[in-house]
Amino acid sequence: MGWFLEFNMIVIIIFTLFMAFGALRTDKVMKAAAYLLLTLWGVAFAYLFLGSEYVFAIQLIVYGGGIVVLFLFSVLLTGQEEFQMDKEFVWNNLVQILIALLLFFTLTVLMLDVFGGYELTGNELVVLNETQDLTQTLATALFTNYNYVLPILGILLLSAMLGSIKIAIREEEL
Amino acid sequence: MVVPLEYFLILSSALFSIGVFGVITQRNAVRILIAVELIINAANINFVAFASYNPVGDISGWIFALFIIAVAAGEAAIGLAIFINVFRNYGEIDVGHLFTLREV
Amino acid sequence: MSEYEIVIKSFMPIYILIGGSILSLLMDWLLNEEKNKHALPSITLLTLLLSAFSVWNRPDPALFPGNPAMFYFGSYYVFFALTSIAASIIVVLAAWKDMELELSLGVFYALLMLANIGIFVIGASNNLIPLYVGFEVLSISTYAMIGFRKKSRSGAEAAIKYFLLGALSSGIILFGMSLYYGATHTLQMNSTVAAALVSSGSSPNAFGLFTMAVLVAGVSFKIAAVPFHVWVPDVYRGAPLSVTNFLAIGSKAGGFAFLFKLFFVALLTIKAGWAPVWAGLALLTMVIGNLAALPQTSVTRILAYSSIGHVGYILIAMVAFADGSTELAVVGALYHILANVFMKGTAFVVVLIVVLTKGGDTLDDFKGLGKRDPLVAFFMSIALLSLAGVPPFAGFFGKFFLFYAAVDSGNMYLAVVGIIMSATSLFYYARIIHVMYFYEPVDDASDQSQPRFLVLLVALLLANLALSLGAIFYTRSIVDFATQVAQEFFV
Amino acid sequence: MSSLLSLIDKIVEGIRDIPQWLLTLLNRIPYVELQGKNAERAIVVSLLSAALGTYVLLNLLLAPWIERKVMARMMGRRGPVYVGKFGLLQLIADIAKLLFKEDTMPMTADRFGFNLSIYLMGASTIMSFGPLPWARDLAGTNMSIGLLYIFAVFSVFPPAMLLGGWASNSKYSLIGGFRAAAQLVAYEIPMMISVLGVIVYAQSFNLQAIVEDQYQNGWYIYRAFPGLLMAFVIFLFASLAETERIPFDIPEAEAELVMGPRTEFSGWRYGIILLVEYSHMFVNIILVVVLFLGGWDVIFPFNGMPGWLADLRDDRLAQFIAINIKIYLGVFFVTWVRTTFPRFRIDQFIEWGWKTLLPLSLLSLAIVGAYAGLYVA
Repeated sequence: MGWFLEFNMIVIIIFTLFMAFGALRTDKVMKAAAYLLLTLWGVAFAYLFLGSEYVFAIQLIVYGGGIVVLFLFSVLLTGQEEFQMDKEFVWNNLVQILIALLLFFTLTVLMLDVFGGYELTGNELVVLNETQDLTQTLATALFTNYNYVLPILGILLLSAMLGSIKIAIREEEL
Repeated sequence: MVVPLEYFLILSSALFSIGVFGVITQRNAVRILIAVELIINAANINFVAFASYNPVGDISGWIFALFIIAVAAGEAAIGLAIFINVFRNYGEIDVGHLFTLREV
Repeated sequence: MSEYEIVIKSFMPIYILIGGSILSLLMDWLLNEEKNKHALPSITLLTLLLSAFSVWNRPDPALFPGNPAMFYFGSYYVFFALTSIAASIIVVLAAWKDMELELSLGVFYALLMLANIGIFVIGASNNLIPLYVGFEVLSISTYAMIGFRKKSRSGAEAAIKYFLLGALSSGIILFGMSLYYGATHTLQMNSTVAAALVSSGSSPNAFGLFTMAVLVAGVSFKIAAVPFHVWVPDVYRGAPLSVTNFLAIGSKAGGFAFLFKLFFVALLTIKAGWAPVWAGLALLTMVIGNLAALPQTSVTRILAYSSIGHVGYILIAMVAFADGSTELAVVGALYHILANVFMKGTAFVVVLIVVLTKGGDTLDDFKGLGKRDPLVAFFMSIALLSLAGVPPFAGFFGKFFLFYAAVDSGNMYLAVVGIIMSATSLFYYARIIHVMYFYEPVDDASDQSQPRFLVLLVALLLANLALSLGAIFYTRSIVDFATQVAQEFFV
Repeated sequence: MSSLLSLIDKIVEGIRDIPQWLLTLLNRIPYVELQGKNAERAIVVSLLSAALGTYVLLNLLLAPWIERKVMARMMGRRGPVYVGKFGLLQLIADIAKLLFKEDTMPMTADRFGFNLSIYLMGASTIMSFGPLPWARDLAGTNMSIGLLYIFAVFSVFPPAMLLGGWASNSKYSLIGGFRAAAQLVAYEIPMMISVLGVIVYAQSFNLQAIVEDQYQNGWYIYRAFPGLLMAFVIFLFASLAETERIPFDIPEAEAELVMGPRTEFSGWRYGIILLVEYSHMFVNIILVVVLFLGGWDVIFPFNGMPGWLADLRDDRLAQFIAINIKIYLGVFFVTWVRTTFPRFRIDQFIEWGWKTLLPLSLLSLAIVGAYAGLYVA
């Protein structure tokens, strides 16, 4: 009965990959950001299929809502409309396409060789567990084992905030 | 009964390859950053998938995924600020056209 | 001591640095720029010294709570924390003059302190999550510092180049970490768990090789090993010189801390796989870095290429570590990283002095420095001789330990190539010295060098000499320390 | 031949598995609480949630009518009267008109972005109906991250607005899109932080669990005084700003920007935009009710409650009616605000969001945290 779920997953994979490729192929910068947004949504649905609702929500809020808006704003602020593209995309980039395909096949073969037919043995936690709230499990892990790492993430965001404000602001107006 | 792990691995390796392809073909800084985001997402899918299919029940991959999302946000913020500053100085953000420092 | 107290005391250096950065931001907001010009660097220096003091007074690292513990505040952490603080002190003293005309200077010093936190966290972490987050704290602060001088075109260009390559490399590192996680089922760094990457003995299987290759490629960007080194000269040239100094001494130490943690702890089980790769990269890096420095005319670019060459020397330690002589490798690597702080710190401070007085960093601007400013020229010569590895100075002992480790582990060819390349490097270092002493000044713009700089240079020379004296008289305790560090790797 | 037969077999088997698959999917995504693993139950539950979704959409026909009527009364007019009894069918007539209007798109518009922004907004709005609680155990889905999920699907609005504004290729749209995105981003953050106080008390993102806690221990608006009261006020303002209702309708200030980011949209696209705006407002009102005003709880718990009242509190129909009454009071309040206040100026408003509302929301979170700490100790 898993076939229909698998079919859905295939649809999501194809959608995500098409959107990812579109982000690199389109000629308008704004459209590239829009394709990126759709790719991120596809990835978020993959998280949902993996049973990780919380990561799904965070992916949509931070990536879909935050990073893409940053991209759109900076694209509009830098006033660039179109990429300078070469028309003969495929022929000019044949070597790069071959490299990417080689990378893809190597990676897929290796990963499927090592992880193929991986069965869920011990971890019933992650699969359709109806008695325990997975978000709660995640939160418990986050605030017991990783509680000293969270503040460091705060430091990182502080430094990113300081740096980006300092660099992006127009100082002559202050 | 659930989707096998293979699907996610194929998705992540394909996203990674597309990202690498983008980085080596593109010249525009925004587009390179988009390609880097694709690579980061590929890694993220791997983390979440390996955590969900972990035989010892270790879900730290999910936590790493959360951390990575936050770090990527910080990185994108500072990167786009740098792009805006480059645009103010040069009038474009095409990496292939920045030649000031290429003296030798 | 309660658990709570241990945590507080272990993290105290980081708390102090956060406090210092917030204080400097507040001062930036409250005081005027004239006062801040001197107040901010003083505050930063004070914070760094306090933090160094509390690094020294840390509680027993084995008591840190958590099962398994995320952090281990051991000797490795102490070494890199103190090294980064030393580097930051040099940078602060250089930036005191270099950055004084910038707006919102408080942000700069805050970023510098936050970058130190990144190195602290890398040194202490036992788990891939804090390791990666600490690494990103360091990187993000550095991106902002490079782009800090906003009106400068070259600064903006350096920032965008460094940022794009840094973001790419951190993405690639993440992908490698995810493969590692899939194979080992844990993010805890632990030298025994990577069984899924190994086929037989300690040689990796195909998947292990791929994981390793991805991680090697990602880290090579950060430490500027050769196929991935092209950004170094451009970024060093374009960034503000005090930030270049930080890149060459502080950020580099952080990168090596990351590299050693990743390969000596997490990937130790497949050392037979990565040892030859790093051997090849070390050879390439030494040769190309030193040869490419020969035709340069800008002193910053010469130093940038020489810094690539030094990365090659330090990478010898990776090979020696994998091939059995662990203590010697650790001695060589750590000693050379510390010596690098003093040697390259001096060299970049002198370049900064010349740029401030003459407005350029080409060899022409160095002409007649020996007559114009004999003291500064003297210090520069010492630093260059030390970089080249001439005996009485710290650089010599660093290289000596490294080459000795190479010979000891049966990699004679690395030592031979290293010695040949050190000899080659003498050419371009001697060229600078030659230009300084054997040419008349182009114009007679006599200048008074800043007394603050002179104090800094004297201190650096003393540190350099102290380090080499230490290598002669206290070899025993250095080796003991390295043994302690190496034992931490094998937990 | 045999391979073909096996393929057919597989397809037949697959078709037989559809109910089972539906059950799995329902279990995975929105219907975490579904207990009995039989297909009938799954179908019943999915029909029920479809019915709830339809109910929300029907309310979306009623709410604008009420708004127009109330607004007309406040302005001394009569409002819609001709179509249907009391003009009740006015909105249906409007929709019919919009649907049959000519479908136009500016020639220079970017087709992809123009359509995508509409689809994104519509999809995210429909998705957000899922976890809304209507009575005890009566919700489209009882997902564990309900609240976060609603924020997650709403987070697509800023990029969609910017994209739509850019794609229309008109300066009004572009400026409006900028303003809309800036406003949404500036008010999303105080909104989320003020919600954190509620999360601290409820210990869950699940909307049903949040209401259940209020049913047991009292509504959040008066607990942790004044922390959650502050959070309530902040959330109310922020959600008015989020939905671009009148005192905060800066992105579409008619006098300056014609219709803001939606200037170029017409016909069915404009219809969808209207629908999206109303449902965004509606969902936000429901969130206010659920998070602070007890949700489907009939009356806040107090000591010495008479028995009939306690029975009424447990009655699901009463709960359903109670939450509807609260929602329509909210609609009335929003209309009242709309007719009363003038519009803000964009820079003041954005500054107010970042510099006043954000620190206040942090303060409220601190107060709630202090209470929670005392409670634990």
